[in-house]
Amino acid sequence: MNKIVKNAEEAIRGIEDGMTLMLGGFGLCGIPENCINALVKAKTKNLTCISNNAGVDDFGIGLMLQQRQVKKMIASYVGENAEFERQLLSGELEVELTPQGTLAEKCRAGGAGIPAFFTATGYGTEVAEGKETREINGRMYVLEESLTADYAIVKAWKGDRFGNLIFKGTARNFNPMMAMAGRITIAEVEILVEAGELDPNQIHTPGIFVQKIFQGVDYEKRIEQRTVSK
Amino acid sequence: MNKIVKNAEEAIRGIEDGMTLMLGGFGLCGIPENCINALVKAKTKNLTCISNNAGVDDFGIGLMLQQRQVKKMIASYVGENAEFERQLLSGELEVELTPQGTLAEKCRAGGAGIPAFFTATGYGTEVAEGKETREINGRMYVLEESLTADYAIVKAWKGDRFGNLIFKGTARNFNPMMAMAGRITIAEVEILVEAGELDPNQIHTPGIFVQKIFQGVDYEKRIEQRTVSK
Amino acid sequence: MLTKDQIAQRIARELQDGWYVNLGIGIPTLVANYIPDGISVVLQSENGLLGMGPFPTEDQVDADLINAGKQTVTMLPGSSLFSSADSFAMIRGGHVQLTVLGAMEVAENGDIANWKIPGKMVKGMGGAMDLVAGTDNIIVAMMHTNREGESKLLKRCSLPLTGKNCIKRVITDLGLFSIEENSFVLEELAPGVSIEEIQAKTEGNLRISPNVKTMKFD
Amino acid sequence: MLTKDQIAQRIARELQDGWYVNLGIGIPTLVANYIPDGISVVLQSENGLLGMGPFPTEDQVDADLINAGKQTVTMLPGSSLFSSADSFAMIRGGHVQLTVLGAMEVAENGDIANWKIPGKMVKGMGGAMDLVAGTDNIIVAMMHTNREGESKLLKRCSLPLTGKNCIKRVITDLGLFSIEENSFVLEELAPGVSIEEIQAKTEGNLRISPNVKTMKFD
Repeated sequence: MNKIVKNAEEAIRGIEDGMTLMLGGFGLCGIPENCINALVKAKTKNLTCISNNAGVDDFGIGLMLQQRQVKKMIASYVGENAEFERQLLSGELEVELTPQGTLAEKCRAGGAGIPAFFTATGYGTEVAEGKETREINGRMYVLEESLTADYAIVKAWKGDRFGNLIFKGTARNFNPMMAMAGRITIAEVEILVEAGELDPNQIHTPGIFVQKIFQGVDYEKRIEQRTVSK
Repeated sequence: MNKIVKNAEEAIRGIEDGMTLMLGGFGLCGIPENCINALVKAKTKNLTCISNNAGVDDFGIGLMLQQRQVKKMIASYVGENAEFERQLLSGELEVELTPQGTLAEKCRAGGAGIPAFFTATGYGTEVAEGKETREINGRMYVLEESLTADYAIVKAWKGDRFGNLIFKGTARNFNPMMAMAGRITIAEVEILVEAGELDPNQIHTPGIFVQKIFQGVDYEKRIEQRTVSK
Repeated sequence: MLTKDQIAQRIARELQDGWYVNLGIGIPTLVANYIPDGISVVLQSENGLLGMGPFPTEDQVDADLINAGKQTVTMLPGSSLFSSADSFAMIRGGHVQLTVLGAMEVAENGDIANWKIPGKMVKGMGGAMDLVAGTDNIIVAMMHTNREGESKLLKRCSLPLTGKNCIKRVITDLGLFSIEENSFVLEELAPGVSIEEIQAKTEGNLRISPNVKTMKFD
Repeated sequence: MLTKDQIAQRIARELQDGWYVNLGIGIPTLVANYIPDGISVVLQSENGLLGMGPFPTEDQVDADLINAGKQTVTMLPGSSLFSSADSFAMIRGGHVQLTVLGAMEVAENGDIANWKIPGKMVKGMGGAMDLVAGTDNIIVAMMHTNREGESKLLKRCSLPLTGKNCIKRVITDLGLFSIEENSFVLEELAPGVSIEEIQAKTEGNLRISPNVKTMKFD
């Protein structure tokens, strides 16, 4: 068993126009920089992207938006991106806003074989419009359906050739659930190690959820709000 | 903030007759030995116990069954226990058998504020009797409700005074989800360390789910099927 | 009238030892600066961190460690890191004892609107809908009126809702209010603010608590 | 007639490199002994382990490392440990490529019964219902007849079901069968077994594959 591919270009082979992708990350933290750059080069079009955010104008998913590769975004927060705003207001881009916790749970559910679940989040708001609601134990809930994707693309700190992953800091965020929900999951890692080097007890994403893995290069890891105390 | 209590006796103070308890463990692996022994001493009665298994005649939950402290068991597998069988056949004990994956998910859902979810598990079997079923994307599913407990009692390898927990090997099993689902969660650990000694990136159960913690004593860790190769 | 820091200071007095607290962006973030002596709380950042510490020094900055406002942060001893699914399991499951967040409008029935202005660019609700649905104890911190001087404490929210019937307490630059039986109940006045001013600036049904008092600050 | 080891050996030939496999208790466990050269599979133990290795030596025994049959086991390089919820997320989510398990009865429509005999002490279904509902590719390994000599390949299961319409392949001591269009289709015969014997011992609808052949073992 060897899931290692050479680089991002090889990893994204198979991603076609019109597919649905999940992309890990929160803001610019923990995003799969190498694969995004490869998708930008590949010019794959009409993509539906599921990601908590949509990057900024010149980094992350923003780079794909600049090239109009994205037909639809499913996200919880899409500020900080002027080109995104332009495409949305002009009708070139479709957006489905989903509460952050519901989005995370929809991905986990998709990976875990749970087609739908009830949550109180969004009850009585426009998020619940057109969805089944139900009273359970005296409280109102909304039925939310799970999400899966043709490809999930995640970024981890360390990984091995079995696809086992360890994330770092808050760069974990949506990556583990999206890894579960991809029909094919690509993991790019900062450090690729031999099988057996990662402590089995410390693995965040077991390799069963990952089909392709490679060590990325030249991580920029841009910081959106560099805030320091004296 | 200090969640440390002295011992199991102090930890279980507050558990009253008729309460619902979750107890971590798979077979005899990863069970909260100290708290079970304290409950046996306290002779708390009419308990509903949610646990994947029911122990063996002279260890684990089996010790509580010997004293007829358990009114009802919610479990996935209850073999290897003669006294259990006797009480069940005589009608002294009520049992609700739940598929193992559904049981795990019902606990997680209870802790995660999800009152109900759909699963294909058990569709067309007696497990689905009396439950709502529904076709979603061409497949039939059963609606399962979540579980919570008055007290969840879990066993971890290491913990700190904030209640952060790290499990070891397959002793993790049901412990993390049950920790989430207890209105009050008690954790007994083999090694209690200072806050800051556990790597934040390696914590399996964040302390927010744990209300009381103590370092257990005299762990027997009995093995049910000691199987060796030459 | 309270300054933003005084609003944060007043909210901080509500904190109890051992609480897990989620502080929203803006005024709520300032609450962390006023945690009373002897009270230890754990700050939750919904992108996956419990035990958030102060902003880092230049040499501590780590791109892999940010808060929900995308600011670089640090971790305190006893911290833990987790996924977004686990983070919102905590929030949705009611394990966070207090959420403090801002709002554009709050209604006398406890409705809150804070994520969308029709006709303007929509940025998204982020985690706000989960936080207001998941936490029992929510304090809304906001200015009493908007830039046009119109009340933000309303009979009914005019903007799209973030959550229904979920807010029980509001603190503004003018005072502290509980929400009970379709009314804002004035519990505490800001120094120098009169009941008449609050009556004039509150559109929603207003009741004055029989025990109303004026806040004190050192 | 196949021995239990030959049943396991035949199943092992179905394994493909890179598969994640869950092996039930009994005959299925033996499959691990016959994994072909050049094929690398990862064994899943539903109590929370991927990469299960052989039984430990005396000095390797660890009470905190058991399989779903509660036997002490070891871990291979590249293993991972996880909770029961994560384990069944893998199973329910269809991430396990093959499940091999035993059964009391299988029906021509793919129903399986393997957890309960009314009137007898019930031990529980454990993870079996999740495994048959979650895995596309399931092989049932069992004796063709019960102790009374009655067929276990039936028109309809008489015992309470574990899963409906989920079994597509059965291997017994007499042969290998696929389940298609409400029939058991005999694909391979055990050495020394005649089609007539299988016809006599199969209660469910039986078809003989036009390509039926006899299994070979070294």
